[in-house]
Amino acid sequence: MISLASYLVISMILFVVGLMVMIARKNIVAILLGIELVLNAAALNFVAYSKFVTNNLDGHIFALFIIVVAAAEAAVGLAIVIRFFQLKETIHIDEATQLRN
Amino acid sequence: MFLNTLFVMSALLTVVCAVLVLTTKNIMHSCVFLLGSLIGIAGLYATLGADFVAVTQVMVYVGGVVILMLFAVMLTGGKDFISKAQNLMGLAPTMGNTWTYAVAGLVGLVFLLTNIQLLSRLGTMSKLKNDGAFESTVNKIGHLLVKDHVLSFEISSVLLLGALVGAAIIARPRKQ
Amino acid sequence: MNQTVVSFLSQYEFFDHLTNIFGANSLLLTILIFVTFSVVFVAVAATIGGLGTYAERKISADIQMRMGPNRVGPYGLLQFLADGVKMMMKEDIMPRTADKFLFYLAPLMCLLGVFATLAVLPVSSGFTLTDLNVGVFYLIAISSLVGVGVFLGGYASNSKWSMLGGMRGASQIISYEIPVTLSVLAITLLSGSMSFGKITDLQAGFITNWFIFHNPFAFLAFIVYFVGAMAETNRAPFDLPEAESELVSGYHTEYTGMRFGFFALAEYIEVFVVSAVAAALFLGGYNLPFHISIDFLPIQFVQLSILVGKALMLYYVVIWARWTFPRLRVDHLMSVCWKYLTPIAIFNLVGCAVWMVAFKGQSLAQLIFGH
Amino acid sequence: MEYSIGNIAPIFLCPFFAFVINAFFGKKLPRQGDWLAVLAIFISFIFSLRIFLDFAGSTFATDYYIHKVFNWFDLSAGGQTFKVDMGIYIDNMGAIMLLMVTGVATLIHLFSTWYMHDDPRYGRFFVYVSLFTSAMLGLVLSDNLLSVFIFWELMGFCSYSLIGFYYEKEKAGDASLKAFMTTRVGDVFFLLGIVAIWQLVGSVNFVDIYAAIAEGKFVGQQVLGISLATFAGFCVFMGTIGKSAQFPLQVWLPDAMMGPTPCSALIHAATMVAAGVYLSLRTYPLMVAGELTQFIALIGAITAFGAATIALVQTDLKAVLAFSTISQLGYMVMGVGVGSYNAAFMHLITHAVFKACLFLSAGSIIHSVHEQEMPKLGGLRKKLPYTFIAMMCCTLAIAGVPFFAGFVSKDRILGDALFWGVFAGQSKIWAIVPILGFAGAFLTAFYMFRMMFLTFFGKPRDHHIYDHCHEEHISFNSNVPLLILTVFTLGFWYCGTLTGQSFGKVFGSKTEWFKILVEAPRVERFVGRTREPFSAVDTRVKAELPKAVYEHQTGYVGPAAGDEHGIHKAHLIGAIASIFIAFGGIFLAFLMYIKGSVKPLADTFSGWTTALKNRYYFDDFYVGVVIQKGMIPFNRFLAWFDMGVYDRFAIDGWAKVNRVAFRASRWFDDVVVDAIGVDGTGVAVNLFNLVLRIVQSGKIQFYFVVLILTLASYIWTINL
Repeated sequence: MISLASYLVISMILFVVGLMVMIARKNIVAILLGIELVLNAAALNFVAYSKFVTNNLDGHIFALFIIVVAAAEAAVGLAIVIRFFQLKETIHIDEATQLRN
Repeated sequence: MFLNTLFVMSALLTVVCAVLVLTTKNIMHSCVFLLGSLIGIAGLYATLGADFVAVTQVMVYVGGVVILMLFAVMLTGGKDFISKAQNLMGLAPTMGNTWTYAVAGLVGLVFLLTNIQLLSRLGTMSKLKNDGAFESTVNKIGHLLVKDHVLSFEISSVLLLGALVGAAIIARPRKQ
Repeated sequence: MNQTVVSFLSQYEFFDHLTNIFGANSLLLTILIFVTFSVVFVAVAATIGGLGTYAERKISADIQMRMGPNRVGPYGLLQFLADGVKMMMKEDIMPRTADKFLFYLAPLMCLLGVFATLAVLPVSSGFTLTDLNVGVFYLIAISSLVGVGVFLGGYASNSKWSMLGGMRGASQIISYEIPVTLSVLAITLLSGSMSFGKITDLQAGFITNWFIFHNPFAFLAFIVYFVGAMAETNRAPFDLPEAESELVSGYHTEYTGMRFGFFALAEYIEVFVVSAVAAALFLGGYNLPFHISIDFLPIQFVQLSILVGKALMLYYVVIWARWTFPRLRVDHLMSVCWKYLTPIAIFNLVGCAVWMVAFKGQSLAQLIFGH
Repeated sequence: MEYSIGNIAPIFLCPFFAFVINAFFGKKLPRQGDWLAVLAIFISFIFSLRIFLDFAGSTFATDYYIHKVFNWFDLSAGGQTFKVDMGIYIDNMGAIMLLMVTGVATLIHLFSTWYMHDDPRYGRFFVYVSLFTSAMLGLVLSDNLLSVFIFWELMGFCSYSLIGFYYEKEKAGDASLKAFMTTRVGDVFFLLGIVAIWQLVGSVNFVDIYAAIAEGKFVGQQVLGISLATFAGFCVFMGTIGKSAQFPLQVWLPDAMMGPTPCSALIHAATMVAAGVYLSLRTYPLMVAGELTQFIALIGAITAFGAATIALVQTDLKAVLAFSTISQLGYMVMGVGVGSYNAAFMHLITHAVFKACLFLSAGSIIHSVHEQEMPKLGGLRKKLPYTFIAMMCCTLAIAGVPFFAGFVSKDRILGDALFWGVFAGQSKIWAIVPILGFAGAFLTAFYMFRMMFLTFFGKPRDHHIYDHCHEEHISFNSNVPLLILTVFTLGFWYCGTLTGQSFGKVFGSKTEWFKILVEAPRVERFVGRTREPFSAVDTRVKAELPKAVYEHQTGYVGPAAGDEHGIHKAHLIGAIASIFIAFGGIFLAFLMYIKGSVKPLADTFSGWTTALKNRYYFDDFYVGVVIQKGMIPFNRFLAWFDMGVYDRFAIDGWAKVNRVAFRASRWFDDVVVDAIGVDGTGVAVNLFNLVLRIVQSGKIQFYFVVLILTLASYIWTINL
């Protein structure tokens, strides 16, 4: 039951679901949720490969870095969302069509 | 047996919660389901023997998701999404409509097929190399972080600092 | 695998009888033992939490020179049971505009966060459910679920007081996690491990071996940890999320009956847990001041009572602080965290690291009295 | 003694850094940073003293000079060389000049701390003075005309700011503007001269100019029909005229007395105005090559006499000193003209000392009584005894009384002028120069003693002012500087004798150092001399150089050194005449202003007196004729030309041409460019837009979908 393929399938489902969240949702915060899912799918892949293929802990390190990057991404992303909300008073993604103002 | 049970539970939690993130209409519910999904992933890490990563996952994402929820509430207002019944065609800010879901489903399908196409070749690879007893990864990860991966470790610290400062600058209200 | 209660019990003779009954290496036996102990733990913890409400009222009465509860049972000791029965009997009201799903989920999440910490709580050398090698880390991580519960409770009620309380709770808990984690990290640095068992074992022996007396930084770290933990558990003087004079009752304003009881219970158990953790990390844990074979089963109960005793003493301090100090203002709360506790915690961490390098890990007492 | 840049640069840099620090942080420093300025200039003085002692004290040969060069910028390209060097050039004259400037400036700084201490802009005064001093020192150290010009202009700016220091007074503002604009006339010529020299020599370095003169490069070169040497020398000398307030550009200096008195002492008596003379001394070979000596002598003589006459009728204490400054500068220029190089420079030094002292004394008086109109003063001798001693000695010096420095230097100039004008066999008409010189000397003695008598002797004429005056006490910053300067008004410091002539030696022959050290540059020894890099230490070994020989020299360093007899005769006559003239002037002043037995001659020469009081109508002439009748009509003409001719025909006519061209081009624009080019492009863009608008929606999720699909198709492609 516990095999590389099972983890990869879970990771794949997570990834595709995250993708669909990013495409289907119109709320920027929801899109950030999707990004988290996608990043976690990747991290899960790394750890799974680390366990089943490479047999060292580099995958774990990579997963940790993905968590770090996700944190940084969320911080900057949310800051941008705040600015966007201050300007447009909405966080509907379709309002974000202009590069300035 | 124990590990298998844990794996099944975690996998189910992960996948079901992820799908619920996609389908639920309330952004707050989405956040909660995301939390569930991420904790499920932590469980999957645990089944992979990655104890440190698993706990880090919980540690970071529980706080992170709370922040996301906070923002979701602050920026969209909670009340609208409780009192108004959502129909799938409605253009409420949190949701897409049928059209977007259709596109998303299509794209997801395409990508799913692509992934399956890729994964179908992995049959030869999926051999469990490390089937030994569970051993702590904390010390090893610590050593790796300050020896082999010290550069990326430092860079990630700079990245975090940059993100922190950048976020503070971006989010600062500007006087017009 | 980690040291668990199962592997501890397996050294005794009666375990052989059990294996004879269930078959060797039986998963069923393992699960049975775990479940038994978990239930006992939860029950005991719930009792302690319930008694906490009694203690709170009794101590506050003492401080305010009143009698306190004294009708139900001897010295009013069964008051909490009466309260519990009352809560269960009460009508479970939910506001019409509340978010039903989250409204149900929130108190459970609080309880989940608290009870999950019991899994690694080092009550004794043998009875600890499991001695994870990332135990400390796990405890900190999982206990932040309480923050989620608090926030969701505030949000789901769809009431402005609840919302404000929830917001405050979320920001407060997340903020105070940082100095607490950094202080605990200092202990991790001193012990070289994140396992509660190992940390406690390192403090075996006389009182000078306790980590709180290991070096001045560790002492400061204990204070930072204790203050931060009080804030994390929303105890006075940091009880902004449930400040009754400002927010009616904060995030659980709209909760009644047993759901309110869950919130209250979670809070009281959490106070006990953080006190126990403080005792385990800084105050020597379950160690007796002299060496004794832990194989003798009753010793486990002695150890258990030592840890619980230490924890209860800290518990008393927490209640004492509540009835002594005035509540902080919101901005003061944040500045205490970010401008004082966090820098001090970072300073402690660096100081501990320097200490470890400079004195080769010897404690203050070792430096003074020799080995 | 080896000199590196570290020994020399502080002379210039110390006051400069004091300026920078005081300019930015002066208000925050204790006492507004005056101590910094004083300290800086004192350090400069120490360094200068060291250089002077090395030059004068038998360490160097008499013709030794320090010349260090660095490349300022190098624009050489192709075959063209265009390198501009900057550097330091110190010879005997420069060393003496440095000592004089730093010494006098130190004392004046010290005096200023007393004189200016109630001023609301106390700190700013020291900022300007520090900048000025550093610029002056930079000028003295400069090895080329360009950097001389830079520092020259910097001093002009400082002078402008200091004259207008009390800018609340309208007169002060006007005076500063006047000084600035008048000297600008000379400076323009000076710049022209620099350019003229540059285009011939390819360098404006003094050494290169000397070498070029020695090599005869100037011979036969013509510009605008006149000799290039004459042109360049004239232009450079015009700079001197402007800066040293010579006829006809002398009008600014009396007005410059609006500035604070210490700055008058420093700038408008001792140093800056002397810089003009210093420049003409530096370029003396050029003046000789350009045959300008007679012109220069005439200008000097006219200035010396004319200014002296104007000084007769001035009633303002500082105005008398101002005109006497112009007059004395005239003597120096006359000395340059008649070839009395050594004496002219000596007069520069002695004049700097006693004129600084005079101005400081005047400052002391003004500060004590708050009055500078002489008719209101009188009898101050008892109230201000130390000032009186200082001023008396200086007056004796300037009047040319034997044993004082002024006598030595002025008598030598006059003796040389007498020889030059009468005995040297020139046209007799040049006898006008010595005649004007001696007449000026007589007048100098007269008006200076008139000033002394009116100020210090007799009965106090205004008791209110007199009673208000405080008793003077010795104080390190009020009258000690005066007394120090007074010591140096004695003649024996500068020559071997008390009188300056070959008789009356007191200290033996070895002190005749000035004559030995200072001589007109012998241009031929500069030929082929290589430059030293800036950082290098002087490589010439001491032993190789001949030492300065301090023994009695009868040989005269002056014009036509061959005619010993004529020179001796001229000097003997000159000396006797000088003594008589000086005492005559003093006696006349005594009769007029102490005894009262001779009435002032104002009524006799009433017309002339009026002219004198109006300063020979120079200001009126410049304003009424040159500006009103000359410049403004000329400007009007230019304006008319601009509007009427240039505008109307050139510009408007060009506009008409343009209009025709414009019509043609508009047709082209409308039909070809607009219709086909622009609109066609627009249509094309529109068409393209229709496609692009769908893709470029600005909706990020659309982009994302495209991205994902592209990625998927890529994976499919590489996998299948």
